[in-house]
Amino acid sequence: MNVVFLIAIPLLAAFISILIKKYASYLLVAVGLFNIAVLIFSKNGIVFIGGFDTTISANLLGITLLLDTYTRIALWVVNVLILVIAVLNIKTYRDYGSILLLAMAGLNGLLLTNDLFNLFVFLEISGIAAYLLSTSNKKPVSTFRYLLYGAIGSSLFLFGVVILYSMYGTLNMVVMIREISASNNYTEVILPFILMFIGLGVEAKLLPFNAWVKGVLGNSNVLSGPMIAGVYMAAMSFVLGRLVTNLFVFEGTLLTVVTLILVLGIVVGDLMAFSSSKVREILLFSSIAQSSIIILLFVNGLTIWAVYLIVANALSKTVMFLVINKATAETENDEVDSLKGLFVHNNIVGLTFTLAALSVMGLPLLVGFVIKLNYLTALAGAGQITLIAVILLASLIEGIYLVRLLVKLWYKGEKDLRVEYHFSFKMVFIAIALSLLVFGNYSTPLNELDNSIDTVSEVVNNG
Amino acid sequence: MASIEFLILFLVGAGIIAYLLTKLNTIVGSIFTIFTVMFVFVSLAQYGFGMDIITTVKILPGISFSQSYLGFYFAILIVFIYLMVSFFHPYFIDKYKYKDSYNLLFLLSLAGILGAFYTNNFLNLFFFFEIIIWTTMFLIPQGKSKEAAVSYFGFSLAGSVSLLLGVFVIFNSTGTFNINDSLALLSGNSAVLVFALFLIAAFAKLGAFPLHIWLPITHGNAPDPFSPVLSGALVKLGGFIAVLALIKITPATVMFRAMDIPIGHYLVAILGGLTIVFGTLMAIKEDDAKKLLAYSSMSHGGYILVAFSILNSMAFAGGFYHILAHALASAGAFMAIAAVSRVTGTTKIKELGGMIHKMPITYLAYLIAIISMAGIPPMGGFISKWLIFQAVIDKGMVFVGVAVFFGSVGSFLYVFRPLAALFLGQEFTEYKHVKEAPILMLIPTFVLMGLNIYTGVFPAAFLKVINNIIVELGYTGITYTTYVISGNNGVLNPALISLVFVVGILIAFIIFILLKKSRKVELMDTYTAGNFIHDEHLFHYSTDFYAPLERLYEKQSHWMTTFYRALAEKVKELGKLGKYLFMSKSLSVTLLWIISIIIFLLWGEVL
Amino acid sequence: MILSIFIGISIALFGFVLQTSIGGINRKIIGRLQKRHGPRWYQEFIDIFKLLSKRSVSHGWIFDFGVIMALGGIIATAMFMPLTSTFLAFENYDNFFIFVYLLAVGMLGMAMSASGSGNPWASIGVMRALTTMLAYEVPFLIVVLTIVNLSGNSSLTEIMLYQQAAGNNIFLIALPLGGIVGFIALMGMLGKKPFETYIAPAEIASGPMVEYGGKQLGMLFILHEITIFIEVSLFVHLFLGGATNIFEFLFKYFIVYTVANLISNVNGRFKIDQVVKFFYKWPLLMAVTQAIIAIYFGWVI
Amino acid sequence: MNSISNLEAVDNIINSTGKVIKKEPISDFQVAYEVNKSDVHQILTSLKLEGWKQLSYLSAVDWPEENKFELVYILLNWDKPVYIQIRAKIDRENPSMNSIIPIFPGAKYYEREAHEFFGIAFPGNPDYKKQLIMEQWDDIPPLRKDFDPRAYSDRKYPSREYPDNFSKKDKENESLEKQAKRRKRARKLRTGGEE
Amino acid sequence: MISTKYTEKKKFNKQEIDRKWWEVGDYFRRNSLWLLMYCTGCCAIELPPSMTSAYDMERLGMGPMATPRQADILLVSGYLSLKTLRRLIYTYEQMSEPRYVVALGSCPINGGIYHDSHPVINQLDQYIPVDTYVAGCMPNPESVLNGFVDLMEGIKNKTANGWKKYHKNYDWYKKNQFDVLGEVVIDDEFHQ
Repeated sequence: MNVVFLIAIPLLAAFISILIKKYASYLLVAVGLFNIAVLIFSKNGIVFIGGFDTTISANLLGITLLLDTYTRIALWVVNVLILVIAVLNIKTYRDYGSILLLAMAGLNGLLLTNDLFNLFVFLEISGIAAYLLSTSNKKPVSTFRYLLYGAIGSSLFLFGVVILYSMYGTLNMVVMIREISASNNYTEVILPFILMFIGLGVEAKLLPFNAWVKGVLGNSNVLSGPMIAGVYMAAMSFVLGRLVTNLFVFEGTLLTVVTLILVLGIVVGDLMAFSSSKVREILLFSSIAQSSIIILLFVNGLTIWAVYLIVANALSKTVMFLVINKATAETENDEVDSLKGLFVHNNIVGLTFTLAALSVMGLPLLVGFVIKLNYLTALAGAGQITLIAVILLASLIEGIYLVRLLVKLWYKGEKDLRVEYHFSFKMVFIAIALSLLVFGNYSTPLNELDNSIDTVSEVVNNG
Repeated sequence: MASIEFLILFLVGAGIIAYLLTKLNTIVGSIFTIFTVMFVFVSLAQYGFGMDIITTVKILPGISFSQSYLGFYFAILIVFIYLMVSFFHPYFIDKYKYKDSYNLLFLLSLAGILGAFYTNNFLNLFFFFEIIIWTTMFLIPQGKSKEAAVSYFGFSLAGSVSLLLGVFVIFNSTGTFNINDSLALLSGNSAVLVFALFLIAAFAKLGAFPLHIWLPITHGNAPDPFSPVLSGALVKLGGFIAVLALIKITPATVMFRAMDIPIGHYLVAILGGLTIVFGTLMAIKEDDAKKLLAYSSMSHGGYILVAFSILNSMAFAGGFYHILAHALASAGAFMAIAAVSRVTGTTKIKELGGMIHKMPITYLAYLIAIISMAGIPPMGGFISKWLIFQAVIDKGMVFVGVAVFFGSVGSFLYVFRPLAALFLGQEFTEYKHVKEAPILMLIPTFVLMGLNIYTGVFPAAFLKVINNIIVELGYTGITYTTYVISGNNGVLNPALISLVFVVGILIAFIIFILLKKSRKVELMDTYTAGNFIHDEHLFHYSTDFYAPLERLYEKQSHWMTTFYRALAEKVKELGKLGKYLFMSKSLSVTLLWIISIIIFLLWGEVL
Repeated sequence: MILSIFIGISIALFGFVLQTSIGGINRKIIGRLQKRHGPRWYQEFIDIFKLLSKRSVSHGWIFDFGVIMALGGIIATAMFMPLTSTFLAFENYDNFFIFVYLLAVGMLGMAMSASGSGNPWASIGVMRALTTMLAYEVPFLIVVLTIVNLSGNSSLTEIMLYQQAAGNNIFLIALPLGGIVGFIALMGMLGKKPFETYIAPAEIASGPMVEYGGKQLGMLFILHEITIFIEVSLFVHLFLGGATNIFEFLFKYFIVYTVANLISNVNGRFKIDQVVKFFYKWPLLMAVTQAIIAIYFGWVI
Repeated sequence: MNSISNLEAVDNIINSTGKVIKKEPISDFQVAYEVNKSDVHQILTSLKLEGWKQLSYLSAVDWPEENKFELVYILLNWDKPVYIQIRAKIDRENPSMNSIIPIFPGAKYYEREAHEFFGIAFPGNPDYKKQLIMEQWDDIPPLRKDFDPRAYSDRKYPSREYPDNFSKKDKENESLEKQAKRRKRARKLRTGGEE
Repeated sequence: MISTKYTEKKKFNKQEIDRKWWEVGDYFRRNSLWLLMYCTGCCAIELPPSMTSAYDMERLGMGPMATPRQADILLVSGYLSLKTLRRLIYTYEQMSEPRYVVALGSCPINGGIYHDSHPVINQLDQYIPVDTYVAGCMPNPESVLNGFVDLMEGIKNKTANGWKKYHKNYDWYKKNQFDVLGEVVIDDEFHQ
């Protein structure tokens, strides 16, 4: 099947759903399932649309879609998670069906496209969907600020693209990669690269550019929390990762600055989480640190472990945000102390939350540990002892505040807290926790995927 | 033949079964746990001494095992402590909040321990360490304080993070994760770095100064039957890492000629000495019996550090023997306190008194444990302290000597305090109804009592194992015969001492029995300068026992706690600063960041 | 072995008789010092036998057991004590640390028994005794560390022989600072007066011994005499070069004990925290200085 | 300020709060006022407010002829050198005086003592009936003047019986006795036979 | 059948041996008398001179002791009020046997100058057995020491057996105590 459907059908459905608002959510589920079917049956390769030249080297302006293993993983994560979130919220947030469809279309496009300008377009589409999603928080000011930040980010990105276009006369990524490596003029591309990096960094929650996060995620709910912290973060990290690994050339000062930004993001993110007393803030700051680690791995060329980290992180953060947001919806307060004893009556939920948290901390028997150990090994192989030290220091802080959180949630405070979790929630939690647990103990498939990703990136480079 | 892989998988499987059984009935689950641990202990003891354990791996991916005397020594000791403690479970688990998972986590942590001591790969070692940490981390908050778990986890994590960093430094410079190969290849500056990093890990796990404050908090607040495991077993993980760092790495640093010790090792010995002094002083001050014993564990950790940092086989023998003796003694003492706590519900010394009249066997267990802890013959602690003293004196380490002797004498003070105030003294009316611990709890008590004495009277059997380790580490073993240990500057015959001691007791007993029989009087019928006192609480000296001594260092005793509290506060403030800098509500701040980054970049490269 | 044990028992008995007589003589000397007539020289024997003949009270089994354990431990310790450099019960096994730690058994037994009596004065007394012990042991042990390090052996007879060997001074002269510290520590060990904090009859009703009377007290007196015998002998052997024959030993023993007693009788009593402060100020400093200059610099007279 | 003006100041305070039956200056620094029983609390309160913060003593005097007990409160000022005694007579039959614990909490033990020795009741003092000094006393309060300690002692404590010839003549003392006899005779002669 | 030989040996029977031992014990006891000074009244002022260099009690083997458990002599020095008597009896019963009581001054004998006082008892030997009285108000050190020597004589002659009398006439003593004191052991408000 053609992967174009992944973009076209959700977009179409989004328009249709406006007409039949009542059934929007069911349509969403149907489209989600369809997308998964498309994913199963589609093949890797490049798709050309719009009747442009089909030789990739000559196709300078056309719209091309690239589906390789990397993208496939990303698409799986995004579509499945959106589907799951949609199913979970099918009753509570009926009105957001078309927005989720739009988000699905935008994110799929973002991941699939092989064209820098299209990337910007899809960035905007998915961005709009995200702004709309954040309206469900009922905090208009923070939504507005999110919009402003998004606008800045995408304009910086566009600016970078424009510069690149003016330099190389193409928007096709594959072509451009080849051009850049051919010209080998590093100083010229610093400006566009840093602009694009910052532009995407705003969306991927990299540290100095992400002031919107606190307002949006700090007040998130069952829908917007997992969507923005889980799905959007995963997608943006994938996109940024793709650009970082394939397009950007980080050398010299640029590398230093980017590494510094990321290191700052890791450390300060965890420090901020340590100093927070609100559960949602703790989670969001922790995810800031995580996304910095992910991009750091991309920068250091550890694509495969970055990908796994994205997936594992998206899954665990989805669970954690769902659990906490559901509870805060009832207590209307997300101070840690007011959520004391949350798991006393919800043992299963507590267990899954704990497993997710342990996975984030990187404790053994869970997938987080395997990933952490592997990327650290790879970093050590590359001789990056300082980076290891920073990551470990951050993980120390992270471990402390997460355990503090866990202990408080497991043991009763003064008052008895009862939060009802729907059966579907529990099923999702258990599924995710089991997958974290299973892959934590049985990591052979991960190692196998490792090899296939490497080959694909070679394909891209060779055309 | 027992395969280590099988044992680990067996423990994991049994853990899950124990979870289900405990859910049905706590007693059944706990008894199943006892048998599980017993099976593991028996198989280890059967095959381990002869290094006959199969180490091939069939199922577990990416994990490899090998056996060494060093690992076996630690493993068998810790499994033994686990076995002893598991006898307490049927009587305690019902008290805890999440009792179903107690046995599961208990067995899982044991699996982690087996793996940790039998693996030959640093990454696996880290893997098993982390398993131990998080399984035990969930056991601890079931006790009195929830914050204890955070403190325990924080310091343990700091330790294992440091360990991991050290591992990667090793990998970076040698290219292998194999423990023996990589440590052999290590040299130069990276060796010093790894030495330091491993020592941080060891200090954190041992609870040595200055990474000690988690120890009393955790041990004092952990569930009663888990405190002996923490103190007798888990702290010894630090000893294991210390062995790796101090003996196996031994970076070539400047030597102290007068003492023939590398400067790094001397610093460790000094820190060990500080640990001893600090632990002793704090233990003297402490009012909670369990916290007191926790501080004593800290001070004994200092002895272990001192022993391993004096690079000769005498000291190593002392260190290893001390690990054994202290594990037995502290397990015995903690278990006695746990037995008291079970019937009285408190471990505060000032709330207890006269328990000997109701629990004489528990009292004896505690007495023998503390005699060993204080290093008095004829118990195991004496042998190890004697060996360590020999080494310290032989090297002429004066300042370490001050600490070592101070700790040795100070230990009389602190171990005596629970003895006097908790077991002896006036019998409180509120505890008149309590009974001696049930028979199942007395089994480990008796076993530990016996072993504490046996280690002190016939050390040869244990010295044989220890000599194997020392030879394995590349040093010559110490000389000993069945009865006599020869040190650098003297010989010791523990059996003779015990014999003479028995003769002395016999003579005293004969004198006693020949004389007129005493008139039995009530405890309250004591000299009161003629006043009539009817309330035994007024007549029981237990609060601020060493008040005149405590007064001398009252102000200084809070320094470390204050330091760590301030550190946590500072970290929080840094986080707040981060929030202020990067999470401001104003868009312009973000823009400022973006622009300054771009300008900085362009300034350097383009403009 | 049996013979050795009998020799050991007779050494303990000898120590008891010796110290009890010398203690009596010292009471007489002190009496004369205070312009009194003083008691008979065998008064201490009379006291002890009188106590043994009385009918005492008992506060339970731990009260009795502690006394037996204490006396047993002390007798065992005394059995290891060499009298001269050649006369001792167990050849080679007169390790210094045996004395320090077996003495502690006696201390522990007595402390246990005292606390078992249920009298708070007893616990306070024990507390003070242990605190005093914490004070004097460390400087003393540092000096011993120096001695053992220099002589290369921790066996008492070997240390004696080292001092008696040609060219070596006795350690009181060889290590003057250490000798002073050793003597001060000996005063603390003996519970002599500036450091007599834990008996303090007027203050805490004789401390640990508050509840004892009759045979238990008598046994504690025996214990006390043997303890003093051990401590003074330790000083004689460690610092005064021991003895080659029994008369030399008796002479040195008498001198040491009498000097300690005389100093004791012209002093007042420290408070307990003053004791600790005192020992951790000058004696410890002197001991460490002595150890450093003797071990690292090799400056031994 | 000298003590005279102090005394005047005291006069003013006491006269303004209650009626003085009799004023008796004891010395330059001490003055006694006899007041009505009902005025005592008022006067003590105002004196306390004026600086006589310490109740030094509280006792009683037995006047059997008048059939009265006289309660004496002695107050001390830490700033002015004047002791003040406040005296009040109360009935001897069923003696009772309201407690001054609300004013001087320290009076608790004085009142208990007074009850023990004189049998005065102090309603308002929760445990004035508890014995303070005498343990298990079994007679009328001992400081009442109608209590005869000698009779009590004779009744309660067996006294030693001495035989008539108990006191032996001491040879050495005979001269002294003679001397005493001589003196006695001389006095008899001097005074004319009166003892 | 009891053989004649056996009966002949009877002069070394248990009682006889006990008596012999007892006499040996008496020698030690009378030469080492330790005092528990119950300084109830003014006579206590006479003790310092009798202890210090002028009269030197220690040459007789006597000395002060801190607690009743250790002491042999309960030294009552002066008048006894009812309150004191209670504590005195309590202390006396805590002493190890054999125990002796020495009373100084005239007050314990017949009340002395306090013979008509309501809280002061007149005759100590009604309540606990007194082995030696030293009369005088106050007795001077010579008489104090003389009293002790008398006690030693008494021990030697087995006349100082007040503690035996106390056991034998326990009910009588208890009755006397009860008559004047009510209960001996009472609740003391300030030591609760």
